[in-house]
Amino acid sequence: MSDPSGSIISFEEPSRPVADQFLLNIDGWEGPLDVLLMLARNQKVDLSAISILQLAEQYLEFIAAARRIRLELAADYLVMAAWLAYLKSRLLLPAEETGEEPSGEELAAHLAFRLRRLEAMRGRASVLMSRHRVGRDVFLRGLPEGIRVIRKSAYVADLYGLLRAYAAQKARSEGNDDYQIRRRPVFTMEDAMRRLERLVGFVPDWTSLQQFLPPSMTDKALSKSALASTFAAALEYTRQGKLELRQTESFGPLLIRSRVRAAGQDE
Amino acid sequence: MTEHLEHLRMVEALLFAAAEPLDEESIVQRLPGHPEVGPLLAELQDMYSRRGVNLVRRAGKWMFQTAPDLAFLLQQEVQEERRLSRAAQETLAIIAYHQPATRAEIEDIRGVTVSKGTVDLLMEIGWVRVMGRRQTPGKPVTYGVSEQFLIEFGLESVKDLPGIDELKAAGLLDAEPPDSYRLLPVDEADEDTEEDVLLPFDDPVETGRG
Amino acid sequence: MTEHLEHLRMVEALLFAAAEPLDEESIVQRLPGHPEVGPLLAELQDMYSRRGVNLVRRAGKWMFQTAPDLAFLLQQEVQEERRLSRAAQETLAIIAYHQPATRAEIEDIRGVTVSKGTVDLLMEIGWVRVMGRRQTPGKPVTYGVSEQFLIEFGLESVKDLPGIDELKAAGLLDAEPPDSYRLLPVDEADEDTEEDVLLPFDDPVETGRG
Repeated sequence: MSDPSGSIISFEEPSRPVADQFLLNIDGWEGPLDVLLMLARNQKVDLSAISILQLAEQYLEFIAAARRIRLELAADYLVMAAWLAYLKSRLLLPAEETGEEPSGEELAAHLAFRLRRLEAMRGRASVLMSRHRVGRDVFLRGLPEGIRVIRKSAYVADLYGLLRAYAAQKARSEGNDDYQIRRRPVFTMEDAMRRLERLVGFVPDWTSLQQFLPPSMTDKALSKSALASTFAAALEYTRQGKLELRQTESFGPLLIRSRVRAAGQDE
Repeated sequence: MTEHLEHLRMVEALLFAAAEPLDEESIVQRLPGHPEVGPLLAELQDMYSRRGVNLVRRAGKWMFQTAPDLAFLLQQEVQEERRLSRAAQETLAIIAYHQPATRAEIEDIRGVTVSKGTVDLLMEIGWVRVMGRRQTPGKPVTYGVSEQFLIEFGLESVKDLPGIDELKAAGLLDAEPPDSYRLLPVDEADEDTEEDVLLPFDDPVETGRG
Repeated sequence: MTEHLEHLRMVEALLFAAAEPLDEESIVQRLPGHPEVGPLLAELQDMYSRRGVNLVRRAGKWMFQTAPDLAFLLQQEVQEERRLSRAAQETLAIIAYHQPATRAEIEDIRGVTVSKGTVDLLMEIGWVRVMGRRQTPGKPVTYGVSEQFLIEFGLESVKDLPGIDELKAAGLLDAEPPDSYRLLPVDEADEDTEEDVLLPFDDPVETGRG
């Protein structure tokens, strides 16, 4: 036990030759499903008649053997081993009446499905690769003359389009004066800083930031602007250590209180 | 009759000259009078079927190519083809049979992470292309095979992939086992354990041992 | 006899796939048993002489070639209808309204540099012609519209072009801002961009019309 460095042969039991013969070539595996497929193939030619329980045992044995000879196994091989151990227990234990989790049979059926699907794809891959392939088995004309397309552009335009273009051009060059940039009512950051500054020292308890908005903001846009700038101002005072700011849940109210008061000390 | 022969000559000339497969519409457009080309193509295909050069339909388009049985004659010119890794071969097959397929779906089937390089390589060869995005969270890119793939692998369309109907019927192109999926065919299971038909350890597999 | 036909097929395939014309010796070398190819080539040449593709001998080498009388098929003229760019349309309109107009005058009206290509294109199409030279320093060329323009646009003369007032009456020149401004009325913008209220400088422009 202390020295497991013995050769692979040391754990090769005549009755279980399956796992070992693959171990020699662990680098050649394309993941745990690949190993399972090979084990299953060894079990039966017809994948629809394999024993998943037996397969699970063989795989666990395979992993155990690999660890015994200290082969580095990628994590997904170990994840599969853990899953198969779980599957094995589900298959051996009487089915529970939980109803929530899939039964052992369902898990086994799903694994069998995946194995068959992988095998099918693998089979198709080799069928595809053995097809007569252009450039390898069949050949296209070596000296195609090519078919030339000579493109000629015919421009289409009509009077309507022309007039529209002229009108659009006119509107652009002469109509500019008609447009003015509207000044939008804004409660500026400076306003908010000033307003909040007067109040920051007098907030002993958590109070909604909403309370500090300037009153009588009937204009929707202006009140949004005020909220934004007041929030920014609150962030600034928080940064300066004059305020504390918190929000207890996403989209919940923003709460502030005076830091000086809360700490009960002054500088 | 003469006109018919002339049309045959013209289709022949166009397909010989073209550097790539032509669809029927392009052929029609080029022929004077725009005759129906379906019968002309069928006739030519038959005429050339026993020649050293065959007329074939690939990806819905028509082209001439050398007869497959003469491969031995022509192969000496071809330089050693780059062999695809098994991973790349499988990925290609999965994309072809399951398209549009996301990387996650490919990985689910192979049971192993698909390295970015594998799909990239297939795209670089020109056999795989991005088809679109799956409308699921994360909007993953979906892959499919290209027209070039169909041409090079001698397929009229993905519907002609070898065995695709059988795979579909067996539910093996689905993401999940079909409802009717049974691990064991009923007749192979023990008859006295109706309840346990699904149980894999009822499998009389041991009897197969020598 | 069968062997003879096989040889014909092979020669056919070789010549079809070859990337360059082949001399008889290279064909012989490639055929199993190295038969005499002269008669084979002569037979093929005869077979193909009435086809859309001919077997021809050039500089002592053999190749397939599209029948010369069908060469016209291999060139196809495609007429593509293209719309004039907005710049070209405007330039054309300005020339029509203000002719004779120099490039500098067009630029002055458009408020943008007029690329030489735009005027050249209009002249190439045949809608714009050089009218003369302005007797000012530099003697710039003046442009006007052609007779072809008048015909194609259904005008007796440029005097028939509607005036500004008529354009307005026709609804073509109204106070609506041009699309390119992408203006939104302020109230609409507020509804669309609830989240953007924080950015006062993102303010849409108001239309100042009465």
